[in-house]
Amino acid sequence: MDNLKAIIEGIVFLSETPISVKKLREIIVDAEEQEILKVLHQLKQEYDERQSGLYVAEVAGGYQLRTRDTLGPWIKKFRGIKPVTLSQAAMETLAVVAYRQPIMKAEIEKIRGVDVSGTLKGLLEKNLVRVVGRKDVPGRPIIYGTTKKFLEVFNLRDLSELPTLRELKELGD
Amino acid sequence: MDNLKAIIEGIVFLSETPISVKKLREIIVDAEEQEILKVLHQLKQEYDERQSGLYVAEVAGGYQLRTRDTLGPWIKKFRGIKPVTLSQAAMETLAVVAYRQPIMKAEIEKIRGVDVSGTLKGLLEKNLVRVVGRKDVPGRPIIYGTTKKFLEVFNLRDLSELPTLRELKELGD
Amino acid sequence: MGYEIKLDIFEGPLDLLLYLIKKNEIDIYNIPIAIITEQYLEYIDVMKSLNLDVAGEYLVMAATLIHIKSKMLLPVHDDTEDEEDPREALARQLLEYQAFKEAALNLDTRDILGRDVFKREYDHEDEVDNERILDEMSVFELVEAFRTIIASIKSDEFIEIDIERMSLSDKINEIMERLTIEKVVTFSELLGPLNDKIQIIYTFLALLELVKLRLIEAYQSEPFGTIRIFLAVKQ
Repeated sequence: MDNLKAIIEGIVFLSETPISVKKLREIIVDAEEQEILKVLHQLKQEYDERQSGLYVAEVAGGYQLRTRDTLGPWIKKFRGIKPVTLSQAAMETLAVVAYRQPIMKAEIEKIRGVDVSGTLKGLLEKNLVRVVGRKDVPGRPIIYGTTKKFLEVFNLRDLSELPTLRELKELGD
Repeated sequence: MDNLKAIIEGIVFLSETPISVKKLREIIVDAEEQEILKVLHQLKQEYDERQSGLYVAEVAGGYQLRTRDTLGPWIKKFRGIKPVTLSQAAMETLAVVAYRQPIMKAEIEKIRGVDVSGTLKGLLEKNLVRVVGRKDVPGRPIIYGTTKKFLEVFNLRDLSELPTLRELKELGD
Repeated sequence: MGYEIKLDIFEGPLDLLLYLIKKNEIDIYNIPIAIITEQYLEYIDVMKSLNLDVAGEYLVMAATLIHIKSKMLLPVHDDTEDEEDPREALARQLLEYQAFKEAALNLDTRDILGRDVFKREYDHEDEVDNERILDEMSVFELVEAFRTIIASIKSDEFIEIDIERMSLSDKINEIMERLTIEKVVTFSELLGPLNDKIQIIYTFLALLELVKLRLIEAYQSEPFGTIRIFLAVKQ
């Protein structure tokens, strides 16, 4: 297929959420997954090389065209809206959930030393955190984890991309 | 400005409607209209030259990034595999079925206060709700419940993993 | 007093303690507990004098600090070598919290979508009623939807939904599914090789509920004979 690159570029451009190679394969049946992946990386490289205002983001198990962070100030002016930011409290709760998931509310509170009802609810509403299930202990408390949207918003391919938490073992020294 | 091209590319990419040179000038105050116009044509040419899947469309007195019409068949296919969506009304009916099952249609309607024929049909088609059985009373009303797919979609092992209202209230209002 | 209005920026007692440790350039593994306790309590007093709502967590920590302080004053016996330094648990807690505080800052420096990098927005005009993509929804939204409905009607006719009730629904679904396929099932078949007492109870309760709902019928030809279960209405 000579226009495989153009097709992939078009779909990645249109897709509202990061699109996976698997999904691209469903649309372009004539191409192998390997081939699609190769083209995606080629596209990514080309966007970078020509210093385009856009880049191919590899997030949440898929690919998506986004504006580069250097354009931030102009985009904000263009959109005319203040971006919603998370409070420090919300950020800390989110970090604990991200690194310790699946985790119970009581465990988050033990780590942060404060009641997290409000921040947890905010994170659930923003769809950054979700109910994963219940723990098999008496009372069957709810356990929480992060969502796909969390990966999308924080520009992460998957959870393993999170930088390692500072080691705590130094305590014994 | 060395990154003028990148900024314009980013804004043209994000703009939901064709953006005019005048509007671009309002955002990028440091550039002259003439300069912006020049960059737009340069961008247009570059997208054409590298046979990108996208092109800079000049429409309705403005500029916008669009997919090329040669991609038509694939775009159609892409749009065809659109993910399943739920409306708020469907969500509410689903919530009532999930928490009150096994339940009759009349009971759902009593709780929701509206006719649920349409939303219920949609949920049955999406395989989130199913017919559990019929009641042996006059009229033999149908009883509804949730499906295995419902558990899958909401990431639940079983129904007892659904959070209770009390648990939700504990998260604060 | 030399305290600026910094109080509301603390994310809790651990955060305040970390601040004091940093300010005093103290080694976290060797906290001079008397000094820190004194400064911590002064902060609490300032908060109170400013009529700030001092959350209970701050007071719990104050009590912990005082407790550690008193333990430190007790003479150390030679034979209790193994005994943990009373400050150790606190130091561990502070280090853990500090690690997550850093992780939070780290998350904040990433290219955040909608703040640093942007994607195209789509007008969903063609999609009536705010449709949401199914695989992006969480169970939280489902509960919220249910809560909204409940809130709009007289709530006293509703019993609290609990885990037991939902377990019963699971069982009901399971039995009905089986009957749809097998048409007739005996009571002992339904119980199967269950040795979980709770499961047996749920199965029994589910059957009672189904009979009450007139969804199934149960027959027994003789006392202590086999109980056969049918759908009340053939599908």
